[in-house]
Amino acid sequence: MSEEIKLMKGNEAIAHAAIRCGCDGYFGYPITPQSEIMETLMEEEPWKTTGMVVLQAESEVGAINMVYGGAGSGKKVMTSSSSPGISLKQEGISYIAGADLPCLIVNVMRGGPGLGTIQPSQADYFQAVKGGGHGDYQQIVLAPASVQEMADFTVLGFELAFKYLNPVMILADGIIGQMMEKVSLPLFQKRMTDEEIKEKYPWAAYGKPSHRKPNVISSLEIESVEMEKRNQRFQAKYRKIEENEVRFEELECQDAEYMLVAFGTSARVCQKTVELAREQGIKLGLIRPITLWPFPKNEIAKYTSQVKCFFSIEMNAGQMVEDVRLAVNGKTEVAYYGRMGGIVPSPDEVIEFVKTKMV
Amino acid sequence: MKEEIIIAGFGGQGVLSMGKILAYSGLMEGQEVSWMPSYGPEQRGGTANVTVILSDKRISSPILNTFDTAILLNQQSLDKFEKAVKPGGVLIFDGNGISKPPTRKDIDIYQIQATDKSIELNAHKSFNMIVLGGFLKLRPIVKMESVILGLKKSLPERHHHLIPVNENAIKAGMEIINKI
Amino acid sequence: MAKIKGAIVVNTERCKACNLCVVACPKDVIALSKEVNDKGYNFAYMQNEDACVGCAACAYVCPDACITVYKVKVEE
Amino acid sequence: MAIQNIIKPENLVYTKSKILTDIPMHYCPGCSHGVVNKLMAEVIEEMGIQEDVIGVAPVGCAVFIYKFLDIDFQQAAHGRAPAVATAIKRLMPNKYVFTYQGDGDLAAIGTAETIHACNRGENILIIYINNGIYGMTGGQMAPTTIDGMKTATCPYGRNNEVNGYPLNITNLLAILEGTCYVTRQSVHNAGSVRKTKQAILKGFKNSMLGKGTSVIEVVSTCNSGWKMTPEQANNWMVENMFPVYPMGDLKDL
Repeated sequence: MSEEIKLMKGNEAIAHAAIRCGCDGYFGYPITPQSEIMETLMEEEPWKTTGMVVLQAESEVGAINMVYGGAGSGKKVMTSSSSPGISLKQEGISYIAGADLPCLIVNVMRGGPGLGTIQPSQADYFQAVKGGGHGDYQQIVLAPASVQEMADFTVLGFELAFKYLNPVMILADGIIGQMMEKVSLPLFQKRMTDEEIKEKYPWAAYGKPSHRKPNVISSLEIESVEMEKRNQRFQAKYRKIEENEVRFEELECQDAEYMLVAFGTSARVCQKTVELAREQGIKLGLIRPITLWPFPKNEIAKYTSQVKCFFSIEMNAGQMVEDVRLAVNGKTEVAYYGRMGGIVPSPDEVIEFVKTKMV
Repeated sequence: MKEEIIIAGFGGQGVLSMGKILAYSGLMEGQEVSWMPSYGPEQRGGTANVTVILSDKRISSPILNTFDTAILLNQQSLDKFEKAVKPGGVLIFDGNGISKPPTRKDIDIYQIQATDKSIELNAHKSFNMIVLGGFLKLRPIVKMESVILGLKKSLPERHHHLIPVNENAIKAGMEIINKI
Repeated sequence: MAKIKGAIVVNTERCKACNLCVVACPKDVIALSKEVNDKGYNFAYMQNEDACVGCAACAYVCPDACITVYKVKVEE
Repeated sequence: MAIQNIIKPENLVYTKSKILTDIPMHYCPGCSHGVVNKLMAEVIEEMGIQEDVIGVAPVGCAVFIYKFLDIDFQQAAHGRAPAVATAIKRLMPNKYVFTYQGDGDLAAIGTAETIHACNRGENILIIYINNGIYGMTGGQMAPTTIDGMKTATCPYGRNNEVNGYPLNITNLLAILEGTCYVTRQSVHNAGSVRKTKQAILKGFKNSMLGKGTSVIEVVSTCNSGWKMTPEQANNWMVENMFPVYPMGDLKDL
């Protein structure tokens, strides 16, 4: 499925993967630490090869609404930003969710709140998995922990977005975006033609032939009774996603007495922590949620009788720990350790914290 | 084999690209590699550093607090990272502009007069390759052929004519590194 | 001599009795009726049929596209 | 001549466009929106472009325009229509794409999207209804509310010191490199309605010529918000709005 192995930044991997997987349009606005995504696209000039549109918008607000417009046309469209810019996009994301549209949104997180720091953080977990915008909606959230996953999840993100007609977010951080690792890029996939889109996505607003009713892309439904029905439909869709799309990775879990739960960069730190712990004879394991929504709650719950304490290791003030606690449901102890404001916890810190909970 | 390296200096010394060439060289040998720069305003004239890991196993954390080798190219970096070298590890520094040389006894400390050498060779831009040569002399974790391939991969085509200059710089570096 | 005769048909259920057609008519053909439609509006009608010349000014200004206009040339 | 003899298909002069649906428009009696919606339908029908046109609906009184025109639509967030239209047109360059926006949508919350879409010269048509008031939310001050005009949020009349000045955004748009056709029209009498229709026709045609953005401001009434009869509102508009927002083409390349 793949070609030559390359060395590139996570941000660059996203750009190359987007071009290769037949993305029709990228709309963005520069912000550190993810600007290489648009820079790479502009350098590659895919409009000359695949016909992909790349546009620097006037703002994040403009960009996400371009994504909304493109998605409503049945096109494969995406945007990317970092925390403060993602806040600005929330209005549009809510509209996209409310109109059953597919799209890919990349958030390469930095430390907040406010303008904060450009250093890596995971403080947008709540925003990504529990809303962000207004209304009862969910977006699928993929948390890459490597450059390879930045490329892979670009492809997967679009697949899931179109499978469920729902926004998908890649929730990465400055480290995953900025670091270089080996990556094998996906094979080239052709962009869909307008005719193929008409056939495959009959809901798209591409111009009304005389034989059908107008396609109206809208999240507006003024009648409460109808709006509730629409919400029930959304909820049914979300339950289906929860049933089918949970993704996670386990490391040294089989005999683990203590279990780390971490995603993205902090999961990489925790891999190292597990290595160190095992060297010291501590039976430590790691569950890495790959989908943050839907959250692998059953997969964590499975270990409640085996594990003496779960540790949610995060680059924030303790956000995912709430979901871990919900999954564990009081059956065993759940502790949180994290750093904030752009500081990444070190494996040594984590192992020292684990030891404080060991009996 | 696993080598965890920090390269630190000031913007313009070619710290990031040295790391990149090293990472590419590892890639050419089929190793697992990661290259994690300090990013942001630091790149624009201030201090810059990059963590490079080469390993024959999957790399866990791409950012580290301790290193097998620290290549420190100004006083600020020396102050910051001397203590981050693992006991028994290697510290390489360029003596140019260093007022407080490293003092640790539990590590191997090497000096490389790369600034002077680059002036002597009239090749300012090869400074970082001289340092790389010094490092590779001590820790031959990648073959010279792989470095040349790595250079080809990491340099844009229009700069490929500079590869022999870089190769010479690497060889020069190998000759001038001295244990303190 | 030829004379232009016109007529309008008002979609009385669409009409909202805004009166703009009454104002627009150069021949004072249209008025609002005493009767009301289902929504309760006193819809427009041709009060003075003979005067209509089918100029369609009423139809142009009608915000609800309620008015259909016909016109015929008649020899006297 | 008996009226039945005049009302015959062969004598038809004017009737509701087929592109206009049978759903009664929700606008207040006498509202200018109705006229402009109707003209959009007529132009789309006459150009035969139903299959190739995508409209972008705003937030405001025209939020439901997609119920009235029998064409594909996307409903945009408040002010964002030009961004939405930008992507649609860029991704489907052979389609006619228009936005339909009020003064709050286009000249307040969506100022950035409007100016930048125009400045990029997106090949879209922007229909801009300027009635100097927020109709949908109950008659609050708009960016285009003229000096002294009373609204729910400037109940003693717009005062420059408190509220700033009326924003003549169309003049601004006309000086941008990206616009090719910028005009200000109205629909208060038969003649002005005909002119506005011609402007819409030109705007649609422009969008296939790669010349840039076409902007048609329609200076309009909101008799409910202005608390007048439709007739009074038309007269008030001519007397008070036209001096601030004068009729005619500002740019036609």
